[in-house]
Amino acid sequence: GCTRKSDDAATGAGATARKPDQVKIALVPGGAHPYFQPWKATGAKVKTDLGLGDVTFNETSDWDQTKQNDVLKSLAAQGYNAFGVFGVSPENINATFEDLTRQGYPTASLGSCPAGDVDKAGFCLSTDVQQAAYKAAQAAIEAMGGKGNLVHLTGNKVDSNTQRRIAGVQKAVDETGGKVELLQTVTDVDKDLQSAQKAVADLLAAKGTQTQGIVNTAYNPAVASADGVKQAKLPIKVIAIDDDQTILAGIKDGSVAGTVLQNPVGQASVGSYALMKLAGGCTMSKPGVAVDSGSFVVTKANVDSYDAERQAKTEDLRKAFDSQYLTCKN
Amino acid sequence: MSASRTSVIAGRPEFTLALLAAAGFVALSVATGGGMLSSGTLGAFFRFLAVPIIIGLSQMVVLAIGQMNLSVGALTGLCSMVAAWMMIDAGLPAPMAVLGALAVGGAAGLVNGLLVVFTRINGFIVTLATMTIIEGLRYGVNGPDTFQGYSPGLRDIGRASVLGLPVVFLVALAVAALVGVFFARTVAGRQLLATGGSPFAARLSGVSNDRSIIVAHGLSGLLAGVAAIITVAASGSVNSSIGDDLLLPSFAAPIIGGVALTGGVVSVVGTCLAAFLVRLVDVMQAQFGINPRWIDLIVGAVVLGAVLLGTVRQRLLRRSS
Amino acid sequence: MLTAEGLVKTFPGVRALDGATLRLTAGSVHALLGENGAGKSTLIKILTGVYQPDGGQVLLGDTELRLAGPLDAQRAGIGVVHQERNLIPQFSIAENIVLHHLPRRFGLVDRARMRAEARRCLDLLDLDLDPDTPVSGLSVAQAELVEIAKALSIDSKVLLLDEPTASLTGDEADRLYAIVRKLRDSGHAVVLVSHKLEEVFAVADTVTVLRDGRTVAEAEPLADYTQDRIVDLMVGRAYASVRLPERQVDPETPAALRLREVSTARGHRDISLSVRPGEILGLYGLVGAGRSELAKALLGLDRITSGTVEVQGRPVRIRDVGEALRRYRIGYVTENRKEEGLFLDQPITRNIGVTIWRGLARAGLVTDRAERRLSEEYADRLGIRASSVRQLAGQLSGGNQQKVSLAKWLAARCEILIVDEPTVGIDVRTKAAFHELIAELAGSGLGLLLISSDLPEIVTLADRITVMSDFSLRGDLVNDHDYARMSQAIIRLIHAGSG
Amino acid sequence: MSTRTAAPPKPAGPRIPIWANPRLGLVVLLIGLVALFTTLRPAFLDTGLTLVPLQSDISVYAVVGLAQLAVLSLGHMNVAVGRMAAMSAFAMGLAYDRLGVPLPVGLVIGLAVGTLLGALAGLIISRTGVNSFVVTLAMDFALVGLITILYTRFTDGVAFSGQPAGMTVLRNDTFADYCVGEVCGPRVPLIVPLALVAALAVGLLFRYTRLGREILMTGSNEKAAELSGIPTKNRVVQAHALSGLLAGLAGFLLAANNGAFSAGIGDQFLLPSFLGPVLGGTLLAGGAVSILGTVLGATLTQVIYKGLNLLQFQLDELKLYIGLVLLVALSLDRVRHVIAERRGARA
Ligand SMILES: Nc1ncnc2c1ncn2[C@@H]1O[C@H](COP(=O)(O)OP(=O)(O)OP(=O)(O)O)[C@@H](O)[C@H]1O
Ligand SMILES: Nc1ncnc2c1ncn2[C@@H]1O[C@H](COP(=O)(O)OP(=O)(O)OP(=O)(O)O)[C@@H](O)[C@H]1O
Ligand SMILES: [Mg+2]
Ligand SMILES: [Mg+2]
Repeated sequence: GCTRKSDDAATGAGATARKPDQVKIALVPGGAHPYFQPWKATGAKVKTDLGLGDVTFNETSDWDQTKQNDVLKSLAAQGYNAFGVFGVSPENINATFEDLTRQGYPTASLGSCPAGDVDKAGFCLSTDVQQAAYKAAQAAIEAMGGKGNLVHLTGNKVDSNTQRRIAGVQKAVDETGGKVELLQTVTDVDKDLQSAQKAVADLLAAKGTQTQGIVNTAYNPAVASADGVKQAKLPIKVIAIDDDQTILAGIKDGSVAGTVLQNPVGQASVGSYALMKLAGGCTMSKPGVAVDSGSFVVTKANVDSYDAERQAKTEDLRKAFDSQYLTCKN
Repeated sequence: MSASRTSVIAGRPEFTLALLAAAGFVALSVATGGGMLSSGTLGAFFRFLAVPIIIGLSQMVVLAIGQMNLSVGALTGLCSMVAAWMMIDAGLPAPMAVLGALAVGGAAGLVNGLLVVFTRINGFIVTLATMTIIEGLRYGVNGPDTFQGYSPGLRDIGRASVLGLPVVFLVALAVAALVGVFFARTVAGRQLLATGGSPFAARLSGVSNDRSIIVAHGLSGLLAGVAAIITVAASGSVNSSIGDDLLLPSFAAPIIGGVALTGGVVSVVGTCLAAFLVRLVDVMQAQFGINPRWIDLIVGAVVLGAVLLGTVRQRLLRRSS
Repeated sequence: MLTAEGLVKTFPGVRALDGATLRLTAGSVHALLGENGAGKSTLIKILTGVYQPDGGQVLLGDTELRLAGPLDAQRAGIGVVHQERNLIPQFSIAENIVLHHLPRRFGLVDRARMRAEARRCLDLLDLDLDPDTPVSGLSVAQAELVEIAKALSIDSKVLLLDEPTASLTGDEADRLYAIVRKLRDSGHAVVLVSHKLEEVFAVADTVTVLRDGRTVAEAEPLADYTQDRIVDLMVGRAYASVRLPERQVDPETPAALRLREVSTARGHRDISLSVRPGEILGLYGLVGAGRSELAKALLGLDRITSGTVEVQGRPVRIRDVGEALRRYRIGYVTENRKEEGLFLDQPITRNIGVTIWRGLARAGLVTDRAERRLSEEYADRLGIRASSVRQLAGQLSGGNQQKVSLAKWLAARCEILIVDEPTVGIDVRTKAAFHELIAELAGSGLGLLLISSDLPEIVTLADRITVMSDFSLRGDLVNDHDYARMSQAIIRLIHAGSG
Repeated sequence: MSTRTAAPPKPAGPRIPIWANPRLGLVVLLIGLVALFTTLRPAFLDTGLTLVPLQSDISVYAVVGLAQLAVLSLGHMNVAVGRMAAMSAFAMGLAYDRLGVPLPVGLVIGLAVGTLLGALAGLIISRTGVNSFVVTLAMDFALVGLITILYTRFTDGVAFSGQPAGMTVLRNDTFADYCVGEVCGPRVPLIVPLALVAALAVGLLFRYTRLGREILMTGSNEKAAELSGIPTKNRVVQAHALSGLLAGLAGFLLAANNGAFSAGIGDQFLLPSFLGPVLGGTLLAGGAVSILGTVLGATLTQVIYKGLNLLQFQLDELKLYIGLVLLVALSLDRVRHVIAERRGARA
């Protein structure tokens, strides 16, 4: 007979300890998106700070899981041996992590956790999207004065992160005990800016006068609704997402009531740090643990000072990894 | 005489479309309790109708010679990004940016046409390849970031209205009229249609099919440039995702409007009416808060229905004659 | 006035013209004759700038003409009607006529002038057509005349007509030739290409004969020649006209195919006819009489509304061609071989094998070998001239294409064969060979329904003749092969019907 | 008969020189690119990281190409390939997740769904006579909506969590993992044979069966096909059904590769579906297909993609080069064609 080779050879294969200068980290976002841009600079910075072999940033996967898998394998073939990945499709990404792990590469799920309760990456360091959406909705409700109608604009409906965001917003609305009504959740408006703009214009035309607040949990609708509300001169409070220039400008000129920031810098720097440790022989005390990288509500009041808070959070995260999540022999 | 003329008009596909459009508009107005007729809604309706019209025409020009242009959407994005880049990063005045967008669009279209002529590869395939290239260029202009806050003058024009109708929509209508005149009355336009109708016969009548192909693709690119300018003016912010949702609508408008894929037939009015219809569906979605995916389903079903209806209509016409 | 000297033109694998020469004089009709593939159309296309010659020159008067494209020829005053129809179907008659020089005003097409010019050209031909009608609605004959109007619209001094009457009725052809004479009398030089030698002798003054791309008779007065002499020149040797074998059909044999009072959705009324095995029934009628439509209705492509069709004595209902072929062994050789008969981009093997793959299959698989063996057998039997059976059908000459289009039905062992206008556009020699073949098929027991608008052909081949006009049968005749008598009887039947 | 005796033994027509074979051109181009990429990045020949995944990708996209080829044979297009794949994958996921059926059963169910969708498209096209592009485009619209609606309804999200036994094995293993005694198989992923079987079956169909040949004849000249006794409407339906079937298979292979039956399957199928066949020499006009060419075309695109990936281009450059290389590959074929024609003319 035919026998199947046992798997044990593979699983333990690459678990050799690497010195920092042998560690080559690849940070791979799901595709081109402004949210990931800080990863690039942060990667370059940690490379020198930690004395890593290399850190690269590769956004060529074009929001396609198959292509992302290809990119990852190409990077591995290039000699990259630790991976921080934003999975294009949270449902499929575990399989990818498994592949990488099997070949002995430490992996981190950065910016987004795999769908479901299982995480095959070493750890997940990401915004708790449900929490962030919850906070954003709360901020919107507060800006609205605690009552009125809220609209939620978000991305691809068939994406588990979107589902979590919808749940987060719903939770905040439910907590008002009926004072705030979720008028509408508009999904699938993040694909491109133009359709977001069109959707916002139509929405404002149809329901602008009944709406008191708009909460965005995706980039393109955030840009579009900030602009759309300003143009329509409606007294609607807009909560945006992230700290893209256009959005910060909106906060400063008052067209945006606030934004919920995530912590891409923290994800890239702490993620790289932890990957380096894992490559050096440390293990996760709880493999697949999900760590919240933090989310921060920014309004006009703290628009100039929020970064300090975020840096503090990042520092806390690093300490938490050292003390809590990582188990190192020496 | 007049009776036969009315029956001729009633037999045209544009007539059916016009009826449908009017009926849809009235129905939506009633269903929204007149909300549809408020100036804000009407303004948004027509402002975002401008690009679908132009992009539909851009595809129609190439369909006229029996080819397709898959790069229209990406090209619109590239032209938008170039225009915004010229104003923001290069500090050029808005009129220069407008010319720049048109030039890029026209040039890219000409390249498409030249490639088709010189390689003799099907236009579908050529534009498939150039689409990829244009997508790369579009991203290259500003990475994933958004351009915002360019020329207030241009943006004012984008937002302005005349007699309750957005200026950009009027521009789109004017361009549509020009395209109509081009096909109906200019020698180049007629030659283009001749090429589409029967390339061999056209050649024997001294029409250069190669020139028709280049003109059609060039014009298609130029119209993509016009769509880009409208986008830049009307939307106030652009990034490398612009154009991604334009490819399918670019086909939907002319095809629903009665343009044959085999070439030789165009219908500017039909294309505009079809864009109007699709836009009605958009607005219906916003008014009633329908999941956009249902809209896709409905649009798909409606087109299939129109296809079937068209066949039935033709069959009836044939039977009656 | 117009002279072409030593023209050479090579296509991939074929030398279409090999030093051909043509000399035209004003005020005369010049016949250009030759077998299929002799290079007539190629010569005409060089004279009109469609092809560029590989050698030789074209002179107008004493100056050499450079014809880089069709427009150059038009500027030089050369008008042409090509063998293939060349109109833009979506355009109006007027626009088609003036397409190469659309009148402009302020940069835009001047519709009024366009219409006026078209009207003028149509008037030259006494054509009463509305210039605004789209050409897609025209009959073949009308389209042909519009093409002539188009050729005249450039003030041409030279008019080249490539088989203009191939799809016209006798009346229509007569009208056309009246116009040709008128043009000649007004000083035009007219070139006429045709395989219908009777017509050529009736209208032409001089003749040039092409054989294998070479001129074998140059601008000779036609009066010096007989038809046989011309055919000898075309064929390249003394040509003995064939004698068809004698056939006898027992009138007692039961019919293989019988129609009883058949009416169709197309408008046929009460058609009754029968074909016995081994018999050729000629179905004569003018173009548009409804014969092809009847054949197609028989094959299930159109609905039969009443009456019965019987095959081998049993009433049948045929739903499609496949059923007609496999169940009832009826085949139909179409009149329109390029569009309906052949797969031009496929090899001969596929074109012949298409009807019998079911039979060739071994364990469900059809091999090229089996198909090739069979194709070679039929290529040999029908005398198909090709470099090999793997040659593409589109590369064959007209006559050989027609043979391929017939071969697939023979391969399928049809017992009843409907042959529709089998020799349209086919040269004399091939035509004779075809007649021989058809007679031989009947001799071997096939029942043949021969649809033809070619009176001599019907009289030569048919055992009985039935005449159709306007979707109804006008009468039956037993053919005694006496041309004068038969043709008169047939014409009388047609006129009796319509009068 | 006079003609029979008159037929002279004609010299054989112009033989196609071996270099003019389009498939050979592709092979040469492929070898050239592989050599180029290997020189620039020796990692290109890394078995585990490059070659094994490359084979999996080629398998998926070759089948995607075949799905398009099935209707290109008619001169039609199937713009809804991706969405048909997604619907099949949905059906498979549903069967595995809810019914817990074994791997092959779910596969069959999914393929059946794909086949039905294709047949539906074919039916509409053949009954209305409307251009296939229009019909499948509309179908694509309708399906894209339907898929989202179905996934949200049946999965609380986006993907099925349940997976059949053997799915992981199919994804991870190569034949090298299976040994008879000391002898192990080659480093070929397990899904490759599935694609190979599909390619062979399609090749067999178009070359040796009546059905396939009749589809090609319908593509070559529909009118003549009908008048030769071919039930052309059925053939149109069958070719589209085959397209749907192969799209379904491609959906399955991609799900196996990616590790889940999710809504995003097939999103990116459209362009590669044309590239494979067209690079391989299948015309959009119908009447002729090249299966080997399609596989080579798919291989070429994946090699280009892989190589450019290894060279670590930025997104903009990557797209630029992919487009340019494709244009060059297409034009080279054209140049070859022109040269072949010239030679033929002289011969
Ligand atoms: N475009 C072409 N490409 C290749 N071969 C061609 C082409 N046109 C004509 N030929 C070949 O050139 C030869 C001459 O063709 P041509 O059409 O001039 O013949 P013809 O005398 O007009 O015949 P017919 O009486 O059948 O119309 C034929 O062998 C034909 O197959
Ligand atoms: N493609 C077509 N489109 C429209 N009408 C047609 C077409 N073909 C034939 N007809 C019309 O159908 C009628 C019958 O034509 P049919 O071809 O059966 O005549 P026929 O007797 O076979 O003559 P022919 O010698 O032309 O084959 C005619 O009035 C003709 O004008
Ligand atoms: Mg000819
Ligand atoms: Mg007929």
